[in-house]
Amino acid sequence: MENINYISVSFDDEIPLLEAVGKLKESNEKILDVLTPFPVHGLDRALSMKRSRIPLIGFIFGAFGAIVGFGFQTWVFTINYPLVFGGKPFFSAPSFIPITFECTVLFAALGMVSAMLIKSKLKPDSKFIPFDENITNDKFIILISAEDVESARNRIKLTLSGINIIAIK
Amino acid sequence: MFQSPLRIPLIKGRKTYQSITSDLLNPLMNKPAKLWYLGITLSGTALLFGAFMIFWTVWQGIGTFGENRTVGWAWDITNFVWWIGIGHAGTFISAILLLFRQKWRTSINRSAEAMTIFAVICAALFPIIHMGRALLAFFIFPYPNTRSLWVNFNSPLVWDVFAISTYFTVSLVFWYVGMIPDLGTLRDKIKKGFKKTIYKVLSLGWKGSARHWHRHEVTSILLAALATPLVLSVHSIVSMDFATSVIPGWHTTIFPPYFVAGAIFSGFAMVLTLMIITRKALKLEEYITVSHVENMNKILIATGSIVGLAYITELFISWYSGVEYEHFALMNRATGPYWWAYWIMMTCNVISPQLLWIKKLRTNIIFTFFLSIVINIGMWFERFVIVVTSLHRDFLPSSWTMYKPTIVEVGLFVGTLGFFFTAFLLFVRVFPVIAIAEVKSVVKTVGETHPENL
Amino acid sequence: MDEQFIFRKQFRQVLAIVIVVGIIGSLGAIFFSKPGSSRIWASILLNNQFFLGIALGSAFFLAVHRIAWSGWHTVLERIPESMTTFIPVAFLLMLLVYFGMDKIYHWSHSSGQDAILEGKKAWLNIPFFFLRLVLYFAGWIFLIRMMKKNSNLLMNSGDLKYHNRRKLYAGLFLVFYAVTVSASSWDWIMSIDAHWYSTIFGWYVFIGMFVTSLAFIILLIWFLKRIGHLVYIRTDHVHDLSTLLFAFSIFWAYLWFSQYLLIWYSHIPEETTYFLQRKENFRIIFFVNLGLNFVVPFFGLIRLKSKRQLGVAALVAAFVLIGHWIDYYQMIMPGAVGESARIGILEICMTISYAGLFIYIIFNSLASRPLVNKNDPFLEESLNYES
Amino acid sequence: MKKYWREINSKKGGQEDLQVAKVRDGDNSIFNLFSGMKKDGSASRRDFLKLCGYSFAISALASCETKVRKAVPYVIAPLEITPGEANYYASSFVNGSDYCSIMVKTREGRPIKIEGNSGSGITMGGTSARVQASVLELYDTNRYHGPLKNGTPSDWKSVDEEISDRLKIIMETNGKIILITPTIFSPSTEAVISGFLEKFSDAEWIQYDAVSFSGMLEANKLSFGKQVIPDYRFDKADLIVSMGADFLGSWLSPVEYTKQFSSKRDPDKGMNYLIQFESNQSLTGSNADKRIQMKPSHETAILLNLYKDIIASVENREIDAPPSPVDVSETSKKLLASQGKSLVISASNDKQVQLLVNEINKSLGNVGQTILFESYLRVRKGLDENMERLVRKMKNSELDGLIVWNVNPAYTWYDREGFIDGVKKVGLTVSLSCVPDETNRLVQYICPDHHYLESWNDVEAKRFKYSLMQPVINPIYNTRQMQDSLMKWSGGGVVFHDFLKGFWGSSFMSQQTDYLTSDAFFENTLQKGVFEPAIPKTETESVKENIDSIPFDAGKINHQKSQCKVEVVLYESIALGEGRQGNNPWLQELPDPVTKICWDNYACVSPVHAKELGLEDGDIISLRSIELPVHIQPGQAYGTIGVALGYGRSNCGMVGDGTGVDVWPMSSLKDGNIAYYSGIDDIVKTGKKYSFAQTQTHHSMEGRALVREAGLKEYEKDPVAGNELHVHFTETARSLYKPREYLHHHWGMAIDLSKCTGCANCVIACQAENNIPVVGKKEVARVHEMHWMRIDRYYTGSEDDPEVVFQPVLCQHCNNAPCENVCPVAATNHSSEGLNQMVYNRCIGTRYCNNNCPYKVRRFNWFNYTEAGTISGNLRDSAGMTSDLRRLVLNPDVTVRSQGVIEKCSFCIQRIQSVKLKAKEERRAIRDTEVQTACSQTCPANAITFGDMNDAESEISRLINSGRRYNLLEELYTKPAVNYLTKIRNNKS
Repeated sequence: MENINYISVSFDDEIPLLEAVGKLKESNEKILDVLTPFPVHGLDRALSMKRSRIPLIGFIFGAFGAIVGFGFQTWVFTINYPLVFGGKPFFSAPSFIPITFECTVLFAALGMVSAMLIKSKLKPDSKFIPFDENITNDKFIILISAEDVESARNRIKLTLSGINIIAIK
Repeated sequence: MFQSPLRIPLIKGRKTYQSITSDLLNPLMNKPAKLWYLGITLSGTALLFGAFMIFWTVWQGIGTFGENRTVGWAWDITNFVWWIGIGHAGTFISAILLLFRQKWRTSINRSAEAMTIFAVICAALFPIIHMGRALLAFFIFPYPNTRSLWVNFNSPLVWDVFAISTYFTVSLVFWYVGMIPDLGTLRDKIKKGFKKTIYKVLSLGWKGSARHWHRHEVTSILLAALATPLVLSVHSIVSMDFATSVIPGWHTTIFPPYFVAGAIFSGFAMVLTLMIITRKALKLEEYITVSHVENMNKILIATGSIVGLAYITELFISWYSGVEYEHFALMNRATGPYWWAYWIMMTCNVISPQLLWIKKLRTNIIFTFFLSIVINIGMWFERFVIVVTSLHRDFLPSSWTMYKPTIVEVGLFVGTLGFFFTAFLLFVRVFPVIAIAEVKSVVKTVGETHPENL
Repeated sequence: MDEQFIFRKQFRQVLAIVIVVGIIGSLGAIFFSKPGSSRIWASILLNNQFFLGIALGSAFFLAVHRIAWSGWHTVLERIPESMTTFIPVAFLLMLLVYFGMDKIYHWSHSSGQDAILEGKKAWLNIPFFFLRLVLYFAGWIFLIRMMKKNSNLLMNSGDLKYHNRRKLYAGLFLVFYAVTVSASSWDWIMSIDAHWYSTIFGWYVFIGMFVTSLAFIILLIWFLKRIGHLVYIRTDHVHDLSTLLFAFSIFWAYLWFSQYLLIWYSHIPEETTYFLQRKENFRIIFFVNLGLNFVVPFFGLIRLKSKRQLGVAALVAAFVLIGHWIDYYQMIMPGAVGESARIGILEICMTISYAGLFIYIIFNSLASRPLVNKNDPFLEESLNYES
Repeated sequence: MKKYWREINSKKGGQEDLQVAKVRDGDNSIFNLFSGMKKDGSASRRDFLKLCGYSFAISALASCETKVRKAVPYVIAPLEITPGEANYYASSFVNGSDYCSIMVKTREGRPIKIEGNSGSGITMGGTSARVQASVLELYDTNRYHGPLKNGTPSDWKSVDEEISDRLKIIMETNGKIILITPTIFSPSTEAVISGFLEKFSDAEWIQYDAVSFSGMLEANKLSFGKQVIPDYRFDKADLIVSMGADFLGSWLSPVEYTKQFSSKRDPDKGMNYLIQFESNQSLTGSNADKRIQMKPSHETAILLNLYKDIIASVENREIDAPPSPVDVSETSKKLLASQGKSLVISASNDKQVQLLVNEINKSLGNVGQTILFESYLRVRKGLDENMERLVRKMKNSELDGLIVWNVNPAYTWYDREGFIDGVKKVGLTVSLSCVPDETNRLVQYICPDHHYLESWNDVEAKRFKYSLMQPVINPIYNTRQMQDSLMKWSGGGVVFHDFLKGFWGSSFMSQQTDYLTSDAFFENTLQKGVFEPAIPKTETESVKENIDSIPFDAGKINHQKSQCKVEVVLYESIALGEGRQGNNPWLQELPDPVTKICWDNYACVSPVHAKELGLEDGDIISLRSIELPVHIQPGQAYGTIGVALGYGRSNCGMVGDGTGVDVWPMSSLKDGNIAYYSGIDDIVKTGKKYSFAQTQTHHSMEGRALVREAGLKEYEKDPVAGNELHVHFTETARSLYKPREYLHHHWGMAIDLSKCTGCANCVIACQAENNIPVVGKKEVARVHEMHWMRIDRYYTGSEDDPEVVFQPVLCQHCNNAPCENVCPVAATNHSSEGLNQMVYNRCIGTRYCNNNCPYKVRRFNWFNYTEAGTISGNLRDSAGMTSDLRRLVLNPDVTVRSQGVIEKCSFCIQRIQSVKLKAKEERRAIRDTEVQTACSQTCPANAITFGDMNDAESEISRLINSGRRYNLLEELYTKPAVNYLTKIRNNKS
């Protein structure tokens, strides 16, 4: 963020925050990010965020898991090393279902979580410095992109007049 | 979001986001109380006792158990199923209640999930330790080896391996993912030092960005959607350890859903036991309120009744089937030499939860605590009844025999209890027991007197 | 909020025609193709069970939502409430089965040679069978009536004590229903294959009932919305209904699989005979059942988008309804009719007339009161519901 | 065809060629089994299981080989030994009066298994549990390791010198020497002994039988003019009335009698009828068609009544008889109906009783029909009066020298104090016994004999039925054959082997015409094991001439009943008999066929009696100050208490010492003969409790169709009588998936419950064949016993007079095996020949398979019983089975299982494989019955048939097509390869 000029507006509650987001959107301000201590209901809609594609990733991974699970068992039992157990057929499909299911879930879960972490660039980082230590406590911050910080600050102040703001920086 | 006026607030007291943070981080920031030291000493001792019994079992052989030619499984698998059952409440609370949008779950899901993870570890110990050659337990994984031999995918024990490891992984991931924002809070609250570094690493650079929250929420809800059938599948598969057999009393088709209900039942009982202590010890009465207890009690009635219904179904069908072995097996449970176990099970699991229909009792914390322990005992006996009384008298009367536990088996069980409580006591010192961010997100709808909600 | 459904004359006429055509078609099929009396009686039982199941499932839907303090469903609760009005009619139709007992239930006329049937005599005998049947219906009708009555009282007075009383009856209904749904399914369906038994059977039938009622609710909402009613039922409500349909279809598949796997695995002849018969003589039905009841709702509703589209949900619901009719078909026919069972004009026409009657009764009930209970304490929450 | 071998050590050139020529190259090695290997030598994966099985076998083999060298040094490798292949040597088992003609299986020079010799006209290939177990005694570490003098080890030279000197002194001073042996029925040994007696002219020889038949011998002398035990022919009798004689279990020659008896238990070929009068629920009584309970003191009265009825009918003569305690009219009616085809026997040692029995048999015309004398039984010759006289003499210090061999009067003689006192007064006491016992403790010199597997000898158990005994291993310890000792002391220069050969040349050569030289005759007899010449005409007539001339007066018979309320009845248990083999852990751990208790004896009390006395199972009572635990035994006659002899040894070794209670002191001398029952007045409850090692604790079938039975009458009308369920199941049961086909062999077994007597021989045979560990009493009590084969015994009917059924249960090798499905690691699966396989080194011990086995035939290694465990220092070997020496008995073809794995019956796969290999080598198909499992081979009743069910011509195929065939728990559709044939009881005659 060092290279980008921006303005941060902080709030102590999500209601003014949502209001502010709405207003900023109306006035075509470019919101870089909104930082909140908890998931604020309606914020994604207010920011007109596109729905994440994580479900699709989950589905693909799950389907892959199912194919791997079922396929592997089938391969082992019919091609690689067929053994007779209790007179059952080599391709004893009902027996394969539980493991197939578990593989599906495991692949889908790990796939989705990895996707989430990768997409959000979340990684173990001992040097990480938070934007504001109170974001994870009780502070809500909007970061707005601004070419000219000074004029933008005034413009935004004007836009957000009447909304309970803690600070604009 | 609009709430019907009939609903009782779930979070008591005048809470701000600030005060929520400090309330919930309190137990981590201060020095532990005397009670905590007492607890960890007791549970640590039990853990060491159990560890010695593990050593003894592996060294001497399974002959140290009271099991025999006819009763090949007893306390070991009873404990396994009991623990895995307990391990179901966490995911049930996190996942199914999340899907059903039960907001009261936010106060208990974190510790319930932690409980799940510890319980699954306890559970996973038993299938390993009950093996005659525990040191070769890795044979059970389908890994490529020089003999090109895989495992038997027909075996419910292999399903168990997949189910439990998947369940453990997904629960752990779910727990961890849910905890990332709170770890961020911890990171920001702790000023410096080694601890801060640890939390820095663990919180994966969480910054609270709206986009992150969006992905986090989507992932959480999808994990919940995946974990729901997973919960069902795990105990169903555990039940199939028995139900796929031909042994009367084991082989019955109702087992999968009935085990799941039983697991949730016992899991909630254990959550109640733990939460009632925790809320008192960590002074979280405003977050874990009587309404939480009452809600959980309602689930106890529901699942307890389902379990009761299953017992009766089994009993009736055993008669209805007209199969002498089936009929005998169930009669033997109720009236045979282990009748007492059966009736302990019936009393604790079916009769005692019915008391919760009375509102006074289900909102009484002391009574609930007592009842939760009764149910824990009852559910242990349920598994004992299923495992032992079915085996000890099966098809050929020539093989009928009795089973008596030994000190080693008792020791293993005590040891896992020790581990469970030790782990939980450590957990409350290291991680926030209540999901801070989630409580914040619902405090306005379910809180009592949030300044903005007045 | 006093929106009223009007059961217009055209509707009544159309439905009457449907019923009559169905009856005529059935009679025609009986006279011309001589299907054998066990097929006729089994069809009657099948349709009784199917439509009764939808009605009972909706009563369960109501009861469980009420007792769980659910808020979201309040706007649509009139629909399942009117669906339950079919139960008294189902009672009368079920009594008809008396005349076909020996055609369906071979235990009812066993000669005493069969040791296993002799052992079950205490349970499986005609007087006790009908005594139980009357008891089940008496309990259902009474408890559902009380729930509905208190609903009406609440609507008219706004007194919350009726809400609480309604909840109490919901609890009582759930307890009674939990026991009777299993017992009735053993009586009416499982005892057709009188030697066979499966402990999960009652729960399997119960989930089938619940799924069919969910599907029917969705279809009704779709229909009512199409003719301009129920504007306040929004995507969020549809989403939840579809999610329930999706989830319980999977749950149904889970129970189906549990039963099949355990029997397939243990491979004990007294149990496998059930699936042998179905897999050998009803092979297509066996797989269509799985396809319509699991594959279609699973893939049809797995996407968030499709869950939120009423049209898609209704289409899936229609398939699921057919699927569960087939599910009952494969439960009942192999035992009652045997290899000669088929889905012919008789079965189709009879189902059409039953469906006509069923819808007629529902619409009649729907028209009798406003479509929304304006005094429900959860109404506001439901109207503002976001999923 | 079995290879019949000569002795190991004789290496005369050329003789080896007689043996089947063997190819010594790779063709014959077990590696040939891996013919599935690809050309380039890489193994296909399917060979894996073969490999793991055999790699274990090979390693076991290799480890054993080094040990074998200690015993048989291969300085020059003997030609006839191929490592990995078994050699069989014909020999004879003799222990006391127990006799069996056997084939000894040796591997790399170690005897590891005893099989019956089917060439024998006496035992006909059968064995008994005691015979099977005897191989273990060879490796008993408690045997004498060398000569002892006053308890300290000595050497042969000095011992010989001292004894010779002292004998010489005794001879010179006209002192009296006595030699006590059990009945000697070896002609050559008899010759050696008479040589000895000749040398020491004042020496006397007493044959002493601990379980005495002297009453019978005396009676026979009076009745038949011959003091011998006749040749009973159960195969010729349609009706058998047995007065307490457990002839299927322990009476005289049980193997022979079981063979004969069971040959008449085939419902398709007509069945005999057995009436058993007895007090204890014996094995024979359990197989009786009619069992009548009696007190032993009532026997005379009962026989008198029988005699009265018979005489009245046959001779039209009335005699006086006391009122009969039980109704005998039916028995006498039946006897009269089968004159000349019946057989009455009694186990009593009372001369009067035996006289009566003889008269009854005579009147019925059975003598010459079912009771023959030309080939009379020679295994019991001891007269109690001789022993009584001896003890008197010893006590009076009239004796200067005492030599004992293989008898143990200090334990078995009723007046043991008298005997012990007496021994102390004898100047020179020498024992020639092989194993320690209570008598040997008293003697000065112990000059230990070889074990019979190390010995040369010949046997004539029945007149004109000879067999040879040959060593199959070099002596393990520094021992010497008893005959050599005697010959040495009497100054003879030859060794016994040469003596024997010479003796045969001179005595028996003339009885045959097949061989021209005595060497060829001897060598060939050695290979066959037996020599049974035609009986000379003169012998067959001798008895008949004088039986009619012997007068008999029934009036003189004393029929006084005992006045005591309770009578204690002593009996020989199936496993231990009189206790000679007390240090044999296999026998100690063999559950009694009827009570199912092992490692103990106990007081059997009838249920009614127990209720009256307020006794429960395990209560300790005191009978004449002998404390015994109570076992409530259904079928025990009211007012009698049955106790087994042979327990409570105090000097037999680590296994036998202190197991059970010694009840020999309860025997007494009555009318000159030992009586094995005695009246007592009081049963004293001690209040103490005892717990048994009992392998079956539930005795009712609970109405389940496990053992299916029918009467002969019903069977003859309908061959599926009693088996209707099987018909029902085969009609209705269908598979949900395609049943697997077995393209080549499909091994199966049929067990005929009509023939099975429950003798438990198969249990030991299986234990010996398959290296099954002994777990000890404590472990058995914890239900940890390891036997792969067990015999389920159920009572039906009332508790006081039950019918008994036996059902051998082993792994059923189900086609749809529930155990295979659930093993997580694929350690148990199905072979292409229908075997349920168990791969020990893959097993991780979850015991899931065992839980899911409806037959509960799987066994788990709860502890490290075999030294094959993975952790050192945790061995649980209470019976010393893992000592280096004892381990020599292990079968190298069978893996020794480690701690923590499941094991179970394998259908003796090692035998199947070796037969397959042989057939492959000879480029032919396997012949029917060529493959025999250990149990099927050894069954004296021929109740077990093993074979290929795919072979339509095979015996097994015939049996499984019989209407009597059913499968255990067939309603589960496990489709076992083990089939049972319904038990048909004779309710006809």
